[in-house]
Amino acid sequence: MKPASRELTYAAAIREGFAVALERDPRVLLMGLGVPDPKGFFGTTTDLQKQFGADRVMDMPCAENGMSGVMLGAALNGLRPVLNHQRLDFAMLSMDPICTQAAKWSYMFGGTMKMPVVFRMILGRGWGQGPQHSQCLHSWFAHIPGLKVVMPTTPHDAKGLLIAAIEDDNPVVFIEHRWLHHIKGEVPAGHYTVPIGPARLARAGSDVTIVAFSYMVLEALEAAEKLAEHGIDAEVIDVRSLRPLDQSLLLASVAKTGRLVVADTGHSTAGMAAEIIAIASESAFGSLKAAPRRVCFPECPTPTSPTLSAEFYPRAGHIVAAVRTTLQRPPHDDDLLVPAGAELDKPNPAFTGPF
Amino acid sequence: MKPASRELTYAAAIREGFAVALERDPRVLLMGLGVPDPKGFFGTTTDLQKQFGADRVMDMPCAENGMSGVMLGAALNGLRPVLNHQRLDFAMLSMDPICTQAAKWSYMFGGTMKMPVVFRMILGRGWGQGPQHSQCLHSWFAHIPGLKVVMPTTPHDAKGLLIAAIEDDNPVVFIEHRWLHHIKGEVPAGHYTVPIGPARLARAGSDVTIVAFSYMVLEALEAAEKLAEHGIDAEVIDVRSLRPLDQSLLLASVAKTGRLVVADTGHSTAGMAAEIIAIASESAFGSLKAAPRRVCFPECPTPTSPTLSAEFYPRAGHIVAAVRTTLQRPPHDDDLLVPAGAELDKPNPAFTGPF
Amino acid sequence: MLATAENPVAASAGISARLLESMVRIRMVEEAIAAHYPEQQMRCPVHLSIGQEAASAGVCAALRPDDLAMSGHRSHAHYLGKGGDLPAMIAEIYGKATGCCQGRGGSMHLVDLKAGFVGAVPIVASTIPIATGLAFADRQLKRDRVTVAFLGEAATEEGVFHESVNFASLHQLPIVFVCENNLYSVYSPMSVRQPAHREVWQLAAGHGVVSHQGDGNDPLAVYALARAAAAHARSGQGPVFLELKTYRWREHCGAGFDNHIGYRTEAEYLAWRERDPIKNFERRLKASGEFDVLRHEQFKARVETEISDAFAAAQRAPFPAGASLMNHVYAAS
Amino acid sequence: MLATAENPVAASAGISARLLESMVRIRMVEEAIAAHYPEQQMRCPVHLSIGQEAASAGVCAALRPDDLAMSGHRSHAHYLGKGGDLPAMIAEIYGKATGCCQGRGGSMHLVDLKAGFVGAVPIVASTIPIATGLAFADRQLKRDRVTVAFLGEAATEEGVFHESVNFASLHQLPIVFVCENNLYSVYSPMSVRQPAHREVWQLAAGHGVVSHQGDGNDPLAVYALARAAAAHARSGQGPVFLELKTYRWREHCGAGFDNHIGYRTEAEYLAWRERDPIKNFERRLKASGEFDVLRHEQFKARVETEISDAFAAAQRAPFPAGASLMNHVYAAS
Ligand SMILES: Cc1ncc(C[n+]2csc(CCOP(=O)(O)OP(=O)(O)O)c2C)c(N)n1
Ligand SMILES: Cc1ncc(C[n+]2csc(CCOP(=O)(O)OP(=O)(O)O)c2C)c(N)n1
Ligand SMILES: [Mg+2]
Ligand SMILES: [Mg+2]
Repeated sequence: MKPASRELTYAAAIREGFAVALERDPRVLLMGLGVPDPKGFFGTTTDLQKQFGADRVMDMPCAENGMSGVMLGAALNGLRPVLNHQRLDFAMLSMDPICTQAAKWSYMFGGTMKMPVVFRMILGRGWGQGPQHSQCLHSWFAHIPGLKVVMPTTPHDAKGLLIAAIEDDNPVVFIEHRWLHHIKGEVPAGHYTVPIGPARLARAGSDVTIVAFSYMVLEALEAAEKLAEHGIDAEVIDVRSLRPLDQSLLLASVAKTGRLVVADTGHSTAGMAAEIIAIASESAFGSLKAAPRRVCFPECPTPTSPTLSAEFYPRAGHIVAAVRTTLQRPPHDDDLLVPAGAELDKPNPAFTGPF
Repeated sequence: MKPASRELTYAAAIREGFAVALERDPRVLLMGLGVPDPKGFFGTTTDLQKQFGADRVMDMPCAENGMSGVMLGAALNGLRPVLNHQRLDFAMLSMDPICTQAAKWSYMFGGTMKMPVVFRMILGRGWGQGPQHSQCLHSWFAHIPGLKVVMPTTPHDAKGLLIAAIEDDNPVVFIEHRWLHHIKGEVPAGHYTVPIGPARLARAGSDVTIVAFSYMVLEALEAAEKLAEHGIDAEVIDVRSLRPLDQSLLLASVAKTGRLVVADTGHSTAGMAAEIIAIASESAFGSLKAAPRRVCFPECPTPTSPTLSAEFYPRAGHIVAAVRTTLQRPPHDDDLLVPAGAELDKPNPAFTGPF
Repeated sequence: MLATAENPVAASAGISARLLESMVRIRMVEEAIAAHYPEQQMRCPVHLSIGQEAASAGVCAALRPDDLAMSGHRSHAHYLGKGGDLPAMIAEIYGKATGCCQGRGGSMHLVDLKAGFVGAVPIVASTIPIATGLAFADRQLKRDRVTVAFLGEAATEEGVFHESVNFASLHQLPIVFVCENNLYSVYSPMSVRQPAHREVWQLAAGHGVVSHQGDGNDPLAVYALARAAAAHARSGQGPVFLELKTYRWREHCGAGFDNHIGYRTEAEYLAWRERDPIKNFERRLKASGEFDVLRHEQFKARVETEISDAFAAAQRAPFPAGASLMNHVYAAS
Repeated sequence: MLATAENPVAASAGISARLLESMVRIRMVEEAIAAHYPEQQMRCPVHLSIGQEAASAGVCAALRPDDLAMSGHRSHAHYLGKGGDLPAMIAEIYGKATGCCQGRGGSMHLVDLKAGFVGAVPIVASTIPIATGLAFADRQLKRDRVTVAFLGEAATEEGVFHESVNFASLHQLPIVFVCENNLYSVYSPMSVRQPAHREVWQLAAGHGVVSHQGDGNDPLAVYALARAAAAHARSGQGPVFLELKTYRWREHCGAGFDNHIGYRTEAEYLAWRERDPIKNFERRLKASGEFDVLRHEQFKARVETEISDAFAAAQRAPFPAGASLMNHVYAAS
């Protein structure tokens, strides 16, 4: 029997995923700066401490490296901890525990130990988050064998992948884009998981394959709508899991369309978009009819000023333009037009600052 | 007038590069665990402290993160420091100062400040360096705008790029492979630089382009020799600089050969090899005659046991096999044969342990 | 307004008035930011120092203009106290091309090298080792400057704080670590972050560093501690750590008040408002007859104008051109 | 050999003999590794604990078998002291499939969960927070175990040490930090790494943690400190830090002696050899009549056999199959 579904925001779906996991398994523990605070971590942890107690939903010292190590020890010794970072940038202080330790313990100790830990990170964007609160380094984690890396796009997948991550016996890096938190979608009640690995066909199409993940799936779907107006039928694949990566859906799509555009919410050089293009080039070379294209951040840090950040972030229009190129169609001047009054630096329409 | 040339080992070339830089510019400072010690950092810093004084060639506390930050402050305030890490793995404790700070200061402070700092890292391999002393994360650094990343292969380039890195007003990540230190080559005496950026044509050829960097260039050249025996004429490009990356040499070569194999001394997923394939696919699509191929680490941590590490590290034979595939030639069983008595876990033939 | 190298603040004549004026100016700037913030034209996070002005005023008054300072996310007060350019700061918060970072940084990335304010970044504790490096370079290059690292008490929880203090202690560097302990890290009280049975200053003392705790709302007390600390550091006797007890009045980030959301009590807040560093100091100066009403009113009027000019200029100023996006990724060598 | 939970070592009868035997066994294993190392069959770095045996023997004798321990690059002694499986360790150093990590780890990655030795890694200080996490989980799950984090004095320079100690102090976790201060980090003396004017134990004291310094070459002194520390931690009174002064005899990494290369003096080395923890303890036991020659000789003979059996088995054992390369990258859920 399929569990009942309701519309929930992505943030509420995350919160519900936590509640389900905390309810089902007394070993689950939530840790992180501000996890129990009144703002509820963008609404993703609201009241969980009240519900499950201060022993299971905890704040911590501002010490990302040490606390990551503490989580590993806790995971080895009977808990299933989730360490929450309000920004991925803060987790960069803990690359040793995440990548040198957690990712390697199962392997290097010959399978004697399991490391059921989740590192949850939020990608910042907009309202002057600037160079140090909006780094998108999912590709770093995807580079490391021993980690699993997921970046859900929909509320449904957010909850299901979060529960799957918590139930996984391996370290999982769970990455959310700040601009997804207010997005609404169908979410089954109760317990369910979305398996870590398989990609999702977000839109079927026949002319071009657009591969994206996380927030960029929304831009890709918007691009597909615009392209449809021009008679171009785009397929959109939501990767969901960067490691392990579902090559089969991707390759099948490229085999069908022969054209590939990859939209990444991060830098291009040695990033996931390069990986997806490399996979297609290696394994679907014969199907490719034209050069594939990447839509990524420009190769500079994120600027703070709204005019510069508007210039910095790729949008649906950039994807449309890339699709035109790969279809060898002429460029359209208005692809990159910003509608008058659009506020490109707000996470959601209701946002008024400050964070 | 070209300066006189002699044969030097790579380690001696590095040492000479340091000596030249220290001699010419009183602001240059060398810092690092063991930099002044009797073993001389694999012979790359031997006696430099004696020659230039304990104020300029210094040991430090075991505190990579803090000391990286200290180097940034020193660079902002009149010095030109080089922070030396015996293993890249140790530098992973300092991703914040390197990638969130150093890489972004010029940009985010609107060009008011320069950050002339070099982070030197050695890639470990062999003799049980194992999962935590042999991580090759050059692709992480290459992913970050604001950094420059070089990986010289020859003694000539090691010295010339080291001096260029020290003289650069930007943060440069200088990565050496432990297995290059004993390699000999022509090295001009005195001061010279190799510009950061241009790649090097290591071997001209017409049938296939092999792109490699650092130690893998040696394996690529060996592969080219073997391929020549089979009538296959391989071109070998030594990338030297991962960021900025010289696309023109690469694309010109692919335009000529139509076939591409990339040999990386690191993991494949979202790594430099993927980047190079993506560039070729995007910008030389019409020239490519067959699917390009990657020769990278298998997707597991580095194992310690000699039998497993022999299985782990790709060699010339793997490149040969990849070339055969891209040329649609049948595989040869003996490509991957290891000659009897070969010791695949030694940095150099004279090595007897322990480190 | 700040002392020059030729006329060091060591001469304490007029110091009280200067401390008061420095605090008042910071307060007025921060209040102006708070007032304008809801207009949604400063489109970046802002962390105000209202209630904590004595730390910046007292410490910076004890420094020479060529001394250096760095800070973190909550840096407006330190930038201004050190003599940073006000219009460049306001323009930066507005994201304008005339900002001190040409709009690339925003409120959390201030810089004014002419004033010796070397920079601020929002990654907690990340400027602490960088400031230590500034002091290290000054020592290596035999300059007699002092560097101040401003930090919040949460920054002492980051390992890099300890790595920096160890290195400063090892090499006896000319640095003063100034920790404003305002009891909170965002909404997290000390009780969930640090053991109740030790004080923050003891951490630095454990590294063999001269450490003091002081009333961070008393500008004269701060000034006295900072003067002694700067002299100590400048004379080659090594680093000093100062823990200054204080309190932030408004929300962690943004312009409003947020006691109602429940992470701290209204009573606690009101008790600290009683300890307003400016009002109390004014009262003290009045009592001792050191308060010159006229001069003070004139000062405030001047600052009022200075501030409204800065805001007007910032609002008028152009945004950075989109085409400049890729400028300054690398410095030309 | 180690006490069982039913028969805790708290009963001090026989403790001296046990301490001596534990030290002697560690020394004999390490000497055997040193003797075989030049054969080039142990193809990984090894960091020997010869000269430092008292720390492991004294601390581990104060623990229950179900207590936990972690270590770093120099972990043989801790693994053996905690009751780790000798043949599995030797096989691991030989890179064999029968090793405790199936050859994937080598000397720097030992594990024996049955013995409560949870793991060792060569990144300096990286197991300190992990050990703190073990203690945290035990506290959360209301188990009365104690965890010991073995570390060198250089590990106290890493920020993560402080982050761990702060957390342990905050939550009063059942953990004992055991720091073997052997004066060197590879070839670097204390003088280039830590300020001369403070002791290592003071760092932990700064965090409000009960801290002691002791003679790391006196197994009974270590045992007494460790017993008190374990009792303190187990009873919920919080963490304890022990600084044990000691000295490594051989080179940092490898089997040889290296005083001649110049980073330390022969005189210093000889002075510390005089303080041989084993010889001195034997002498003391002889003087007090507690030394049972026969028993000791029999013990050594048994260990001799145990060791040569372990080496023979390791040498005989198969290498892991190349085809197993990709096993265990992920645990099956
Ligand atoms: C490394 C890191 N972790 C977490 C954060 C999120 N954060 C921003 S400000 C802040 C509070 C810092 O508190 P404190 O140092 O006491 O300064 P205060 O805000 O009280 O002035 C935190 C945790 C951050 N910016 N950087
Ligand atoms: C993070 C890190 N930095 C540097 C090293 C290199 N290294 C290996 S062992 C060692 C010495 C550590 O000294 P100490 O902690 O005192 O232990 P000891 O070797 O004296 O037992 C160092 C610096 C490392 N392994 N990890
Ligand atoms: Mg605070
Ligand atoms: Mg030591």
